[in-house]
Parts: sequence; structure tokens; C-alpha cells
Amino acid sequence: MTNAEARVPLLRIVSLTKRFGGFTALDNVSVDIPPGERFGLIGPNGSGKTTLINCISGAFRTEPGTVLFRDEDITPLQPHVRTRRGIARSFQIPRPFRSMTVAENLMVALDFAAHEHVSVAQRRDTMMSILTQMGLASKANASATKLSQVELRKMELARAMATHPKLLISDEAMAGLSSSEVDEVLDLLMSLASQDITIIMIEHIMQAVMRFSDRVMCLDAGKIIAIGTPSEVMANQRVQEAYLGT
Amino acid sequence: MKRRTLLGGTIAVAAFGLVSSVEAQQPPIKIGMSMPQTGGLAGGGKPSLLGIEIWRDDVNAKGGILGRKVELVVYDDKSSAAETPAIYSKLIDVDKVDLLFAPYATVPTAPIMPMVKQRGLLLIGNFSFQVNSKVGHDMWFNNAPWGPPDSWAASFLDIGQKAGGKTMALLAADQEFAQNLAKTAREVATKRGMQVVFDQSYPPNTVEFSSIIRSLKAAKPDIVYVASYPPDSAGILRAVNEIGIGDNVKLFGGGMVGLQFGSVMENMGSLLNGVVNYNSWLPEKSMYFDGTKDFFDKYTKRAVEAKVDPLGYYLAPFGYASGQLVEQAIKAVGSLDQKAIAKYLRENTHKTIVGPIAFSADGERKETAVLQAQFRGVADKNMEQFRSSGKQVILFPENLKSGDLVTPFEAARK
Amino acid sequence: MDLLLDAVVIGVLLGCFYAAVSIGLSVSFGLLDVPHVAHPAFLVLAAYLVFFINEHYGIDPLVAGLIITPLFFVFGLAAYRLYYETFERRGSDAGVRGIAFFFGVAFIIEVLIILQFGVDQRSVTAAYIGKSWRIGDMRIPYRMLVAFGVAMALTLLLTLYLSKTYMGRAIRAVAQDQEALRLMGANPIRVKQWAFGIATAVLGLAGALLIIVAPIDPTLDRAYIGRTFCVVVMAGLGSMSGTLVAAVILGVAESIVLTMFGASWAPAIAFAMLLGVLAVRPQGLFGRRS
Amino acid sequence: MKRKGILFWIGAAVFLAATFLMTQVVGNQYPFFAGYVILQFIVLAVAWSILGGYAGYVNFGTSAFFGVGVYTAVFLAKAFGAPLLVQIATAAAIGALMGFALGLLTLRMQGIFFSIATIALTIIIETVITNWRFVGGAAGIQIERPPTTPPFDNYVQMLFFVQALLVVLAVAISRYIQNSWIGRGLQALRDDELAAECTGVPTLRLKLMACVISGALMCAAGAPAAMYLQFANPASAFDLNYSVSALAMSLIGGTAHWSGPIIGAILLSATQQLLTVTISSEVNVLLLGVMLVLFVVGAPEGIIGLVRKIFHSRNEGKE
Repeated sequence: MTNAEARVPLLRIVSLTKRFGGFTALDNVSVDIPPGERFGLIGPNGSGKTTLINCISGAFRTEPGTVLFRDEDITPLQPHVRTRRGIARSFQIPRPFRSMTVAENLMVALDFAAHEHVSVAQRRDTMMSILTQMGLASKANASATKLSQVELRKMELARAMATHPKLLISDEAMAGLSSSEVDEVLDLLMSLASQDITIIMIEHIMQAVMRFSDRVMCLDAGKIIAIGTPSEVMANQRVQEAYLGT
Repeated sequence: MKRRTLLGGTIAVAAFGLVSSVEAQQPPIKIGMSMPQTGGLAGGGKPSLLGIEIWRDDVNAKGGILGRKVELVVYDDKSSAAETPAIYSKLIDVDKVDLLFAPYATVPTAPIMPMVKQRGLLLIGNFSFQVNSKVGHDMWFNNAPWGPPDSWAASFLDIGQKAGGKTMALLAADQEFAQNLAKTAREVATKRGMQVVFDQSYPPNTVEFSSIIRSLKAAKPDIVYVASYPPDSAGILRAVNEIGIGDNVKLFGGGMVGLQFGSVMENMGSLLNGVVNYNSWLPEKSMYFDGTKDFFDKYTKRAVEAKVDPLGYYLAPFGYASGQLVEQAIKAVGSLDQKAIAKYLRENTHKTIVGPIAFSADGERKETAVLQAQFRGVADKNMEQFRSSGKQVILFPENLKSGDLVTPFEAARK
Repeated sequence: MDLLLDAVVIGVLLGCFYAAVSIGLSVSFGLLDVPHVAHPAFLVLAAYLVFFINEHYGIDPLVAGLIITPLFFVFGLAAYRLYYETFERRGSDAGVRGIAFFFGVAFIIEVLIILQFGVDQRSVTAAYIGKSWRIGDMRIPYRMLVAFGVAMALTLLLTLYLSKTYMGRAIRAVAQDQEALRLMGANPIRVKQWAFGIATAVLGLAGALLIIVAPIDPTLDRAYIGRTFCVVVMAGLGSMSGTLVAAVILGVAESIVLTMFGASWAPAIAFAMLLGVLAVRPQGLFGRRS
Repeated sequence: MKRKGILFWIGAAVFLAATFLMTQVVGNQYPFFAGYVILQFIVLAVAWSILGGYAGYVNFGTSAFFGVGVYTAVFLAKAFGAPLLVQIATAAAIGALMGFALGLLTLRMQGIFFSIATIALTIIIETVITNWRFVGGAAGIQIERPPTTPPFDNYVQMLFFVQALLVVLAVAISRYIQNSWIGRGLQALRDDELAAECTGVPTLRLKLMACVISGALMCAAGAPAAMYLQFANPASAFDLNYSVSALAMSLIGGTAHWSGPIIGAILLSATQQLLTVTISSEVNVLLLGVMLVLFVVGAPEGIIGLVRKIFHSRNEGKE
């Protein structure tokens, strides 16, 4: 964190604003995320967390504001190009490719997002090692529709991993899971973070955020109301108001 | 591999079905045709077919032709041009029919014209319009009363000009038959130096004609020539009735398909009054020939069961007449030699229930027998009234004329 | 100028007619996402039943339309049940197969009509058919005024029903979020079935209008697939008043082209407008999706 | 994979050889007339399913592409007396352009909106052709066939063989797409477009590609129809029947595998040909309706799905 690298952020968001009709979902948001950071993103419902992610991953276009990734302006790029640049994400409500098996889900990522051309056999190996890491190896040939909730969450992370990301955005990957499952997924994310992957984690489960994050940012009504270490943010009055007040 | 076996199987089944059906010691004379029994032309195809079937039964009751019974081989072409080539190939190559009749109407007939020409086969046309003009097949004979292509528009405009008409409006459906009519009408008008003050084609499936009629009315024509299809004919007349057409219109109608069909006429009722429209047969005294009455007695009975047009004036007797044409020709020639039959048909005048028929070189009638008739005193919701004479007064041709034009149009509607 | 005014007036009335025949689809497709390509076939079927009642009992077509409304409601309930059991229950991707299913249903209805009523064109008689109302130089066919009245009534009733009643609100909720509805304690399937019943029931009156405005034949439904879907999509899915507005736009455009420009270009203009709308506002003019 | 590829090409070669042999040996014309129609529907169904099956974008505009193919041929024949192969090649090029334009215009629309847009497009194009006097306008046009070229002694036999070539071409393309990264990408975007995009799939480009290929093949299939019928009118060339049939055949056969649309097309069009010359009445249309409903309800994955269910023990989803 304190080394020289931190001055060249992996992701740099500059004055990002996003409006839907008259509603301002994001209001002049700027933040830098250095490589290797575990970044927690919190905020009440409708505060703009998912909108921010959609702006980073490219699902939404932004007019005012820029998104820089590894010093490159990616604002005009389509989502799939951003994925190839190294931004991967999971979804709040899992979105598997339903007509495919788990293995095939990952193969899509390997086919399209892999940087160098590698043989089919090599891709298969990569896929299996990711699945093994995620604890899904036994489900490789199962249809994506047959997975349990936690398996779906893991598969989404695995699919995101298969794109060889530098930045992984996990959008409430623990919602609706039991506490043991939450721990499981949290451990997974931790182990990914230790592999030199920067992670943005959106989460409602505060404990998980606290345990996971190097730094936490809190959004409310599209604005940053606090940013800092988990304990700093938690102690912040406005954060407490945002969570308890409204 | 799989697809070939399947395909082969289909053909085998089709062929097999045929072989087993023909077993009589005196093989029947097979007449093959497709006929629209579903789709947009079915309303015409079904009564036409019934007319042909009545002829078949009459002939067979008399012992057939040359001692052989007549058998019809009929397939449904779904009113589509795409279906007929395969059907006629089946009729020729697999069913090996002795004679071919064309399906009702121009569109399904057009694709088979080059085919029969190439193979040198006789084809009796069924109310198609000018399909042979480009193909030039010398063994084609159309049962329809059209005659030379421009005679139709010419007779209508004659009537209009006699009534003092100087300008013409033209309203035609954007479909093949209507467009052909409109084209000849335009040509005749130019030839006669008649001014065309309104010339519009409307698309198929137009729902509401009020706006078109309104702009037609604004052009103040003397003569309104309408070439329309069944659903639109009704819509146009309704709109005319509601919007009005102006007092200067002396003559209205001409080429409206649909006003010949019983159910349409019944539905339109008094809206029809005053319209002068083409027709092929009408229950006027001048129209009865040898066998005509007998035919309609039979048709009326069978139409109810078959759920087809209860009147059947327009197409059914001509279906019967198609049969009479080949019947006479075969008897005269004494064989099924198609060249000889064609020669006979071309060189003679034939007696039919729709009057004497003689062909010119292009296989159309030598002289037009298209009637122009005016609706008079028609009441609402009454099918039976159309069976009596006087409801449709024949204005043209001269030799069949049964009354004079009532003009202007607005007056004739009363 | 006179002609233009005339074209606009007739166009508005024609548009109302389009609205009336499309509004059922606006519920079934617009709110429930059922790809109901058999909607026009149901419509033609209703028109034939109206014809039958009018012909045999001499009952006014509008009344006849009302008489068959309950019948069509039940018919709709049954149709949705079948649809649900075969598609929605099995999960996603009903799309293509749903369309094929309803095409099949449309063909079956078409043939049944041919077998029962024959291929001849049919129409009905009523006091208001064939006469017109004079205002100054303008003449307006009464049957188009009937179309106007029915369209207004249907739009108003459906809008009120969807906003004021519990069931109506549930129907709108089901279009937005099924889960939320489940939490409210309502069974989404029941709600959808009920909504589909209503969508089908309004076809009774719409079918009466169809045969009042113009004669019908068994294959008429094919001409209305494009028109009805055009209206519903242009309106934006599920908006009743939007349906009316979109239909009126379509009607006026068609009428103006018919009167002022080449009549034969009318269909192209209408559908080019639809493409234009979709290209600029994919959610339609009054779309429910943001 | 390799072995299957060889088998496929052997099969294709045998098929072509057989159709060619048929044109040389069989004298009866009917098999060619009926066979031509069946082959034509195979091409349409296979082409349809590239966009409709793999990508899940339901194209209601098959008849628009088919009709444009027909009229491309009509125009070329009338204006330049162009030979058949030029007609087909040009039709394919125009079909590709049309697919590209349609894609650009509409592929940003989701699901059913795309379908509605294709209906609109069909009506617009039909109206344009209807108003185009040079190719006959609404009245239609009769076209003369050029003389037959050896080794065929009959034009319909030649058309039959040409359509067989198109079948092989269409199937080969469809098969290649399914087995390649394109197919996997299309399948992914069919399941979930946003997820596919965020997994690195260039969805718009893939959809455009599918649209272009599908459009080119459909137009190419339509081009020989002008010479087959020797007549063209807008109502027949843009018949809704083509759109419904292509969709129905693909679904009845099954869209999960390239062979599905072939099976569906053969089954349905052969049945229709057979019924046309046997029962030949309304029942024909009724049967199409009933078959559609039954298959969609009873065999949602089509015949391919049924077969797979039967051989469930084999590893699924692979080929």
C-alpha cells in the first residue's frame, strides 16, 4: 500500500456522473484504486453501487466523467473490450449461461477473453485448475441450471477468473448465502486477492466487508460520503446516518 | 445420407399410392388441375371446381367420352404461385393425366405456362388474365369471356362516354389482376384523349377507404373506374355510400372483383345500386343457353352442401363450359391427341352453357363477352333476389343487352 | 387543406379502431410478455362468432360482442393455463417456442373457421353501418364513430381497472417484478391467468368492431399481425393510453399517405415509422422499461 | 472432432454425387420439382437457425430475404440476362448487406423487439418492390429461362442440383459456426447478453456476423426461385409462409445442433409436399398448425432433443 506503485492506480475514476432521466444515480464520483487493493464498496440500497460497477464494466455509458484503467481511458470502450483489458465482474443476481455446462461457461471466457492464443488442451487445463480452486471441479459437466445458490456464485467468480482479470468486481456474491457459505466465498476472494488480483467487493454483510477490505468506500444517493480504512468508515457519522437514518 | 432416404421414401409413397388406384378395364380419361381451395383465391376456386365436377358427373351419367369415364385429379395450390409447378409436374409425370385444366386465377397459372408450352401440352385456362400474352403458347384456351385485353376497359368507357363522360378517375388495388385492368384502362383513355384526373393504387389489406374516396371525390371525375379485390370492393362501396362521390359522376364501377359473389352481394345489399360492373354470367333472359338452367338447378343444390357460393354465376358455369369444350373436341377428334384437340378448339365455334365460344390465335375469346351490368333495385340482406332478372341490367354487349344505363350515379343509387 | 383535415379526422378514427383491436395484445404481450401472435386469429374468430350471432338471431353486432365476452374470458383463462403449463413452468426460453406455439394455434383457428364458415367474405348489418354523419362539408361514417367510442371505452376501462382495483395493480406489478408480488401474498400465475383472460375478453368487442368496420375472411388475421404488434411495440409495452396514442399516430399517418401521397406507399410509411421509433427509443413511446 | 469432420465431408460429397446422379438418371420430372422445394426449405431453415437458433434472435423476416433474393434474380435476368450463378452470388451479396443493415438497425433491440422490427422491414421491402415497375410491380412478371447448360438436359434438374449445392454450403457454414468460437459466443449471448459481454464476448459483432451470414444464405436460397417459377409477384415472393415455415422447421428439428433444422425442414416440407398431392385441402394447413403445437409442447428441444434424451447416457452438449 505504501510502496511507490500505489501512486499509479490500477483504476482511476474521475468525476463520474450518471443520470437516468431526471434521476442522478452517480454524482461526480472520483476514486483511485491502486493495484492489489481489496476495496470494499458499501451503501444503502439505491445508493449507486451497482450503477458504479456498471459504469466501470461498461454496461452503462457515462457522459461526464472518465474511467482510466492502467493509465488508459476506457470510457468509450464496450464491455467486452474492457473485459479483455482485464476487468471482470460477477452479478448481483447470478447470470450463468443456462444452456451450458459449468465447464462450457468457463470456456466462453477462455475463448473470448484469453490474451494469447493457446491450444484447446491448454485452455481445458486452465479451466480445470480454476474450477478446482473454486471447489467446483466435480460439477464441471453439470448443467448450469442444476447448481445450488452458492455453487452459482462460485461459478460466476470462476467464469470471471477465466478471463484473466487484473480487476475483479464482485457484486454481492454473498447475498442469500448461509454464514458458513459466506465464509467459504470470502476465503475464495481472499485467496484470489493473494494472486495479485485487485478486487472491488460490494457487500451488504458488514462483517464480511470489514474482514475483507483494505479500504472501504461508502456511497449514498450517488455521492461518496466516506472513504478510508474499514474502522474509519464505520466510525463516520454520515455512514451511520445513511444506514440507520433513512 | 439420412435426408436422401427420407426424400426417396416420400417419392416412393407418393408414386405407390397412384399405381394402386387405377385398375378399371377401360381406363378413365384423367383431367388434372390444381385449384385454390385455401388462401385468398379459395372463394373463387371452390365454386369453379364445383362447376367442373358437375360437368364430370353429367358426362359420366351419359356414359363418358369415347366410352371412357372422366376422372378429375385435383390438388389444392393454396392460392400460391409457389405450389403449382410441383403440382403440375406431379400431374404430368406421375399421375400421367390425359388433359390439363389451369387453376382459377392468374397468379397460380402464370408459373405453369412456360412448362406446358415447353412440353407441348394443351391447357384450358380458368379466368386468368393475359398470362399467355408473353408466353405465346398455341395450345392454350381460356374459358373466361375476356376477349381482346382492351375490350373490357373499352366497353366500360364507351358506356361512360355515351353518357357524356369526359374525365376519368382510376382506383386500383395494388395486386396483379387489378393492375392489369388499370393498365389497359389507362391505355384506352389515352387513345381516346380522355383526361385521367385521378390515378391511385391502394395497398392490399387497406381497412378504411374513406380518405381515398374523399380525395377521389375532390378530383371531380365523370367516370370512375375501379379495379378492386373482394374485401376492398365492399369497403370502397361502403365508403362511397358514406362519403358520397359527387353529382358529376355518371358511371361508377368497371372492374370490381367480388361483386359477382353471392355472399358479398348479399352483404352489400342496397349499396350496390347504381354500380356498373363487369360480370361473366347473369340470370337475364338473354343469358340462357342449352343446358344453362339445368346446370344451375344442380349447382344450387350442391352448393349448399359444399358451403360454396350459393349463386355461383361468375365462375361455376365457366368451369362446366371448360368441360364442354374438351368434351366436344375429343368427340370430334375421336382421340385424346392434344394437338388435334387444340386444332379443333382453335378452328371451331363451340356450344356451351355460357353461349357460343370461339377462340382467336392467342387462345383468348375472339370477341369479348364480358358483361357490363348495372345493379338496380337491390334490397338489403336477400340472396334470393339476385336469382331474378332485372337486378343486374346488362348494358353491354349489344346482343345481350337487357336495359339502358341510369345516370348519373347518385340518381341511380336511389 | 380540407382534404388534410379530413384525412386527419378519418385517421384518428381509424387509429381508434387499431387501438381497439390491439389493446388486448397490449395486456397479453405488453404486460405479460406472452408472444401472442395468435391474437389476431382470436380476433377474427371473435368476429366470426359475432357474425354468427348477428346472422342467426339478428342481434346487434356490438351486443353480440358483449355476449361472447365472458366466453372469451374463459377461453383466455384456458389458453393461458395451457401456455403456462407448457412453457413458463419449464423455465426460461419460452420465446421462440412460444411464438411457434401461437402460430400453430393461429393456423388451427384459421382452418376451423374455414371448415365452419367457408372461405367467403362475411359482414354484418346494423343501423350504423353504411351511413354517415355530416358536419359542414365533412362526412364521417358512423361505424368509425362506433370504433372511436369502443376504443375510448376500452382504453378508459382498462386504464382504470389497472390502476384502481387490487387485481389491476397486481397485474401491473406482475409485469414489473414477480417476486415482489409473491411477497405481497398474491399468486403471480393466478394474476397472469386473470390478466390473460381479460386480454382475451376484450377481443369480444374488438372482434365486433373488426366486422363492423370492414368485411372479414378467414385469413384476415395475417394482415393484422404486423399492425397490432406495431401498435403495441410503438406504444411501449403495457401502456394502455400509449396504445391509443400509438394507434392514432399510425392511423393518421396511414390516412394522410392514402389521401395526399401515393396510396400504395401507406404500409411502408407506417412501418418505417415503427422502425424509426424503435431505433431512437427501443422501449417505445411510452415504455415501461427505463 | 477430426474424424467427425471427415465423416461430414464424405457425407456431403455422397449427397452431392447422389443428387447429381439423380439428375442424370431419373427421367421423371416430379422428384426434381418436389425435391427442389424441400432443398430450398432446408437452406432457409438452416440459415434461419444461425440467427434464430444459435443467437436466439427470432427473425420474422425470412420472407423479406427470400423475396429480395427472388427479385435480385428477376432484376438481373431482366436487365442484363445474367446467368443463374451470377444471380445467386449477387443475391447472396445483397442478402449479406441487408443482414448487415438490419443488424445495425435492430440488433441493439432485445428479443421480441427485433422480431417486430423484422416484420416491419418485410412490409417495407415488399411495398418498395410492389411500387417498382421495372420488375413488374404488383402485377408480377413472367421470366424466361435461359437455355439449359450441360451436363443438365433440363433446367429444373439444374436448379435442383444448384439448390443441393446451396444446402451443402449452408450446412457446412452452420456446422462450422456451431463448432467454433463463434457458436459458443452466440450461445452465450443467447443465454444472457450482458453476462456474455462481460465475459469478453463481442456480442454486437457476433450478432452482426450471424445476421449477415443468415441473410446471405436466405437471399441465395430465394434467387433460384425466380427461374423455378418463371414468374414472380410480390405477394408470392414475400409470402408469410416462408417466415413461419423456416421458424417451424428449425424448432421442430431442434436448434441445439446443426442437423436439427435439416431434419425439421425435410420432415415438414416433405410432409407438406406429400399432403398437397394426397389429402390436398384445408387439412394441410391444419396439420402444420397441429404439428407446430404438438412439437413445441411435447418436444421442446425438437427432434434433436428427443433423440438426445433417448441416448442420454452419451455425453451431452458435445459434438
